[in-house]
Amino acid sequence: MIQVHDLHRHFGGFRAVDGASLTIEKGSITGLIGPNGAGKSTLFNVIAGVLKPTSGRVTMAGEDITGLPPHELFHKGLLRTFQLAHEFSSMTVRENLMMVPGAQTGETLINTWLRRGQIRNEERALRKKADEVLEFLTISHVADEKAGNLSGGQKKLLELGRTMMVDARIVFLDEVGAGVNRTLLGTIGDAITRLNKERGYTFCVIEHDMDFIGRLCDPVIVMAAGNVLAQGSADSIMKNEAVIEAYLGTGLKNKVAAEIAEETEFHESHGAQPGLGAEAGHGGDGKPAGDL
Amino acid sequence: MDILNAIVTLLNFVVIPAAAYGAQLALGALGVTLIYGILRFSNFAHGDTMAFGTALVILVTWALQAVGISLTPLPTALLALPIGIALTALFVLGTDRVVYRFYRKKRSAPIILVMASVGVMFIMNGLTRIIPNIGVREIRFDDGARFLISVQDFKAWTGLNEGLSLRVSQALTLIVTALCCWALFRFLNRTRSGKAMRAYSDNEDLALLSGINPEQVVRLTWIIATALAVTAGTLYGLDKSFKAFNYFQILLPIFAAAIVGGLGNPLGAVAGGFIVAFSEVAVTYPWKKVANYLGFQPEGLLQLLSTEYKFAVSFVILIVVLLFRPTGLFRGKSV
Amino acid sequence: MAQPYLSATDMRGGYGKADILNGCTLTVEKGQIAVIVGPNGAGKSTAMKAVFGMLNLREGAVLLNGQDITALTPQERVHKGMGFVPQTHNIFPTMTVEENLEMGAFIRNDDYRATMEQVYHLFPAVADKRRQNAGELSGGQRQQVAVGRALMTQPSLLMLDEPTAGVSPIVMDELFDRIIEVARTGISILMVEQNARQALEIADIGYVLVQGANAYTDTGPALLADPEVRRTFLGG
Amino acid sequence: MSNTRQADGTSPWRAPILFLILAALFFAEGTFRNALFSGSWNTALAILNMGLISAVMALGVNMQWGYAGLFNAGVVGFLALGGLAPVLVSTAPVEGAWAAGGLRVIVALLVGLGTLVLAAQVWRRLGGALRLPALIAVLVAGFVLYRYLFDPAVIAIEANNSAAAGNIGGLGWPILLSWPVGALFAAAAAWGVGKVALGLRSDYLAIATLGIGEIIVAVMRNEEWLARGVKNVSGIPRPVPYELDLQSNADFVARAASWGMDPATASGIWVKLLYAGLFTAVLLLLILMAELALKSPWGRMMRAIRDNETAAEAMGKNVTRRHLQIFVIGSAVIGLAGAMMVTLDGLLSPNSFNPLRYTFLIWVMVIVGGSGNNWGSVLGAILIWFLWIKAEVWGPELMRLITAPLPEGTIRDDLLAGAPHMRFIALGAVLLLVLRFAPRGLVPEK
Amino acid sequence: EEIKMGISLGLTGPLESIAPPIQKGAELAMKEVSDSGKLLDGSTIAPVVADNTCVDAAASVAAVERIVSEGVKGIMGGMCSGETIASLEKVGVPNGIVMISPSATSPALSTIDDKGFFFRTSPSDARQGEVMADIVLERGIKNVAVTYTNNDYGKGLADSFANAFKAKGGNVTVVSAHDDGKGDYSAEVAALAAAGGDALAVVGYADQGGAGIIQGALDSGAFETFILPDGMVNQALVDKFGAQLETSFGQNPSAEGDGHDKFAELAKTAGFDGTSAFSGEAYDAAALMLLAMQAAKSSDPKVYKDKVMEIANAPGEKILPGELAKGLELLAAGTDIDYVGATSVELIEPGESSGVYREVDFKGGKLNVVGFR
Ligand SMILES: Nc1ncnc2c1ncn2[C@@H]1O[C@H](COP(=O)(O)OP(=O)(O)OP(=O)(O)O)[C@@H](O)[C@H]1O
Ligand SMILES: Nc1ncnc2c1ncn2[C@@H]1O[C@H](COP(=O)(O)OP(=O)(O)OP(=O)(O)O)[C@@H](O)[C@H]1O
Ligand SMILES: [Mg+2]
Ligand SMILES: [Mg+2]
Repeated sequence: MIQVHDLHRHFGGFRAVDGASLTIEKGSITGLIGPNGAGKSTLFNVIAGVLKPTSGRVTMAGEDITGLPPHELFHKGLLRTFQLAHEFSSMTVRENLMMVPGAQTGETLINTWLRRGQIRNEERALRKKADEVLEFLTISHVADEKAGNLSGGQKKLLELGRTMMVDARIVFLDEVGAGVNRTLLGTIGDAITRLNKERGYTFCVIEHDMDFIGRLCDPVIVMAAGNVLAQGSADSIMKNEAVIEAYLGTGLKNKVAAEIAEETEFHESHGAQPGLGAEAGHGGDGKPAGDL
Repeated sequence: MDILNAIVTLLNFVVIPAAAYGAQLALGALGVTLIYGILRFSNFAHGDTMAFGTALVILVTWALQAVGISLTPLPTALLALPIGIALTALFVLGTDRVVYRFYRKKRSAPIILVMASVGVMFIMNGLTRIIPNIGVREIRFDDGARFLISVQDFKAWTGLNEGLSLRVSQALTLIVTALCCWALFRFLNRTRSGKAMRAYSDNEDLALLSGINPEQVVRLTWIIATALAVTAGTLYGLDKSFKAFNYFQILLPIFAAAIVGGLGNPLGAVAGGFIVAFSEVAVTYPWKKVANYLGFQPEGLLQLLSTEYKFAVSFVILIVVLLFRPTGLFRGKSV
Repeated sequence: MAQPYLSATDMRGGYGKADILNGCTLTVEKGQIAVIVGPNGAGKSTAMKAVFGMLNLREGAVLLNGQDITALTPQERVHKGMGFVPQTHNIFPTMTVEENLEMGAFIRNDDYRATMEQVYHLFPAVADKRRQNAGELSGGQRQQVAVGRALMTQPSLLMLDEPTAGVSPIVMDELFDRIIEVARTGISILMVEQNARQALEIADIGYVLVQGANAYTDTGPALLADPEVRRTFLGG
Repeated sequence: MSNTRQADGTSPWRAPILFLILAALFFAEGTFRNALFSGSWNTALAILNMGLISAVMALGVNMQWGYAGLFNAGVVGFLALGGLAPVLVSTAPVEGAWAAGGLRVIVALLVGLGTLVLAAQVWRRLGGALRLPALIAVLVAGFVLYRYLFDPAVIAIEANNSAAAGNIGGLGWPILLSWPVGALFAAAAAWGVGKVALGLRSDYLAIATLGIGEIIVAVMRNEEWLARGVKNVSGIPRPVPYELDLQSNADFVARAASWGMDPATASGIWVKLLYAGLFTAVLLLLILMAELALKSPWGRMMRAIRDNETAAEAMGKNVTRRHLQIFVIGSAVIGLAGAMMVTLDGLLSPNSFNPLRYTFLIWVMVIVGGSGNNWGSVLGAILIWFLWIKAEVWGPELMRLITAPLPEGTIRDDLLAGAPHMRFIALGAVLLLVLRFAPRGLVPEK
Repeated sequence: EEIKMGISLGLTGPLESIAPPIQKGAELAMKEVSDSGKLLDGSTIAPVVADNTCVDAAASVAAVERIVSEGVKGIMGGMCSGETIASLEKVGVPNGIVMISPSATSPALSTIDDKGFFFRTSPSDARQGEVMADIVLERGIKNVAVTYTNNDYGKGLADSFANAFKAKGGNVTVVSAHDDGKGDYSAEVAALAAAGGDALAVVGYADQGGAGIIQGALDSGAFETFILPDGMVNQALVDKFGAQLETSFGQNPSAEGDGHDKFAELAKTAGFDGTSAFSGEAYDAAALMLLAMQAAKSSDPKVYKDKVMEIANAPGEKILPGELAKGLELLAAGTDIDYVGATSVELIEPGESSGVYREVDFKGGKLNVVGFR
């Protein structure tokens, strides 16, 4: 789906991304991990058109998309979330979602004067969809709150919610999990899996939570110092010496990591809270992900 | 010899006047930039602070002269300056207490503070003009020597065709500006209070959590900015003459200077001041005379643009600079 | 038993009309680590702010070392020995990393260089960037600077709002190790965590906050062992 | 702890009540004669008319700032451009001007424009070492050709009856036609400016537009061939009858008498009412369109862009295009107001276009009214304009009040001599008071 | 009866510093008439002041509208041409109020359709340009640089001077504008110096940009001789530059005889500078309206407007400043007068000063009158 060829992005003399080459397969949920400052977010930003690469190329389904502005990428089906939440702070949470879909009739100035009826219908549909997403993310009670007043985690959820408002081909998630309650994160993971399986979205996920990565992602790409350090299945990565050295560490972590292995099973067998989107297996009835 | 004449002409008509004017703008821009950097709004009352402060300095100067104190050959106003600064600072702190603090506490958008400063500007504008004996008049208060080098003397010494003049006020301006910049830099980058000010400007809440007293930072900012403003105003008044209206007019180039250098960046303010001044003078300068000395006999004046457009020229340069460096030469902030 | 070092009892209050905190109580003994967990929007950060005096309480009192500090400003609380790392906006972006740390030591009059070295030792990635503006750091690096800044204060009560959000596992381990170490020196720690299982491992006391009120309170391991808590709040 | 901007609920009655108060102020100005009010409907309506035009200006600024967060500090420039339209469209043609070089000037301007377009193309298309030399060559050649065509034509036009004319004159078309043309002028300039400068952020955009505004005004002042420069154009046609014609119209005089008014007063009021009607119609139409747009997905998108450009861009909104769109539209509205103002004044006087009056005062209007809210801008505009004018009387009155307890003597005389400047103090004080009690504007954005 | 008389000036704004002496000049005449008790059987005059800001047409209209609604019988003003045109067209003419401007010199005002309500005591720029060119040439100066204040007065006078000067065989090296109230004039001075010339004609205001230009030129040694027209010739300039103006000269409209001096004296007693720009014109403007009322035996502007030209011009007894009481008496007795006033008023159609100029120089650091033309 996405291919990155020998990508460089330098800040002054500092090489944040230093010749990275990688491939995100169509239909995969690719994990991207690496120490702080490895260049993951920078890589995202270059792919998503926020930063211009110093050199190198990015292609999407064979088409060169290097340096295209974000809004064009959006219309090609490339969506992303921000590591530091970028909500529209003085708009309500619902409006934050409703503004996402492109090609709304009411976004053309002339139409706002001449085609009121059509706009009203579209708005009704949009509103319904937004409410469903909010429901799914467990934040419907703040639907009419200004987004700037949300808690840190709620903002993260909103960030994710925006990608659920439209049909995307590929979604880049930059640490959606940081600051999100782990139970909810489990549900989000389920949603990602479903979107991937049922709608064919491709995902690329940056996370530091190895539980999440391990449960969701295949393959996992490890970055360090602006370059790809390792690549493979989650299991193989967690055993990789270099990765443990640079990223996972051996301290307290090991204990927890061991635990995680167990937990994963535990979680999958128990499922999430009722009403919060059933697990992948259930085939869900009319609730969130399927509808989004 | 002709080369020398050409150089002297340039010095006399372009370099020295532009440098002095640039230094005046720079001093003003420093104050604007400081307020912007730390209190995060564009202070429109700055020009009128300059005028108000200078008016007070003049009153004090007269009082000093009346009791027979003077500072010849330097202007007496220099003696009066600290008193003027202190009085103006008191007034400005008063405006902060009555006006700005409220919005700060409410965390209003910067534009609200800008508008409040417009209100303060109107008030100071009026106050300056109703000060008895100052008002709308044009006042000269530059006692002491006027010239370091005068045209006649220079011609006599050197035997050149062209003269060169350097006024005391020009020299003073340049020296004082350099001193102020140096001091401000050291202060901001080396001292605890300076760093506290920068911290406050970066993240007010976190500054609070670090034990910085925000009100103290704000006070200090106002005092320094006022000192810069009154100094700038006094030097400007010494060099030209005092007229309240002109101080309002000079606000525009001051803002231009602060912004082209990068708002909130002191180094930028200084650079900006000189860029604006030099572009105004140099781009509209007719090179005919210089060319004559260099052996060319052009028909026209060799003027790129007529002086009517001098202000426009400096803005064009400014826009071009901004297009290539969108936050100013020295990377300023933007709200 | 002597009264706890920090005791914030029955706090009620919020931002606008509706209360966010509905009778939340938090106490920390000297040298203890207290961890708050709970769903997003439960009011954890709000509770932290309330303890630090950045939110007007309608009801409830905050006692530090037996002294009532409910009426003090945040700044005065800093001088009383409280340090705080907020969840967001927790660095000075246009100051260098080093200056950020210096600002942490703003109220200290002694020589803080040793502490700074310790911080750099703890976060080597940040040490490499000490002359760089903190705003240019990656998300995880910022978080490290933020925690480092609070450590510089050498507070007697350290409050951390999600210190490990976005930091890599290896740094997280280091951080938790360091927090244990800090607590051993007699400093009380109050932190909010979403990496709840790791945090509760080391917690002397854990609070589960739901809708601004205490839902469960117990020792960390005990909470970890409670299946209900695990399922609904700790992600299984 | 982020921005604790609290939604202080504003009563839905707030706007209507404030408009009522404003109406009461005008009513008082029209009827009561005392130290504060003039008691003349002529005065009240004169203030109202300019207030309505200011409201149009404020709407334009509000579109740019309130909807999209674009800080346009060059209001005066776009206003001046709009003001050019009545002169070029509606004044009588100047005899001999076109023959002297009208066509040549137009060709020269086209050559100038063509040069710029060509230069841009060269810059975009060519690469490598050839790029810069080619660009310079194009620019220099274009400039020389431009000056070759332009200068003699201008000299000829300006020499043509220089005391009374000296410009190319107008087309003699109806004055109302010049209003949309004024909007077009401003829009065209805004398009060019926007293409170049809209990449800049907040205050930097402000200074760029401030500069452009100054440049436009400088051009209008110094290009005499265009509209007589500083020599002013007066006697611009009106869309309403002249008072003197009314006064000599027997019907009108009779009607005035039946109303118990003398013809002079009645004719003044009638003419002003006609103006007021025209301006109100324009204003209401603009508000209607603006409100419809603002209360639809378009408005939502604009607010999103204002809030967070990066995120809006990532959500597929073409921020640059939208900024350009709203910048052009807002400037067009400002230009329209400029044309309306020159029509009302009957005079184009480029020296009067100073940024304090036509940029910052308009900004004050928008902010005091409540940025982002169309009705707020209108309210702010009319109110601030009213105060701006009344401060002329209230300021000195205030001074008289302050100095009353002082003994007769020089200090008191000195202070009274400065009384006209109390205008600014009074205005500043009112501005601060309004901002204090309504920090987000009188009618804040919801 | 108390007669209200309007005074409309830019008390705030770019020309605020020259407005007060103008206001005082007008008020002096009104007070003189009032105190004499001879106008229309003992009527008194109450001045009503309006601040027209000089640059803002709308504000000016509103201000003048206000004083008209207060019932003024005539207006001394406006001050700047643009604003004067606006208030005249929109208020003065429709309401039938006489306006006499002391300082608006735009040629547009000569051709404006004023229905006979507008006069000005300042002469047309065109005439002064001729006079000025003659003076310069007679002094043997052939090369001059010209700078003018960038408004209709400056532009108009500079153009007419430059044209006349060239037509008479002189050479103009450059004509460039300067703006009033700007921070710095280095660029302008540099440009003028580069263009060169034996003298610099400064068409501006003595306490505005004009002085800035002279200061800059003197300091940098660019020019020593300045040619100074009416806006520049006054005591303030002499006070400021003194002996530095040794070789400079100029002209301003003034009566042969003691009108000017007498006014200056009166002003001094009243505590203001009567030589300040347009102060005398303002006195004359106010006096003309009041005398015309007396001649018409009515304070109704629609009536007395027809008398203004009559009393301003010969034949008749000459009336100087301070002699308004005498003028009123004569008029009451039906005797014709020829008002001379502070600026030797001589109105030509369509109601503006014909302009008698006195030539001055500044030898010995004083303002010396060297002749009239
Ligand atoms: N604007 C900038 N100027 C200078 N250096 C920068 C800038 N932005 C990022 N960097 C540097 O580039 C490196 C990579 O940053 P990036 O944000 O991509 O890291 P990351 O892998 O996302 O880390 P994290 O997991 O902490 O989010 C960091 O060392 C950072 O300091
Ligand atoms: N400034 C504010 N103004 C109004 N409401 C706010 C504000 N900040 C937070 N809230 C609301 O208060 C509630 C609690 O927020 P808080 O930040 O305390 O949650 P939290 O428990 O820290 O969540 P998280 O784990 O997501 O950080 C949320 O519903 C939020 O919408
Ligand atoms: Mg990152
Ligand atoms: Mg939180």
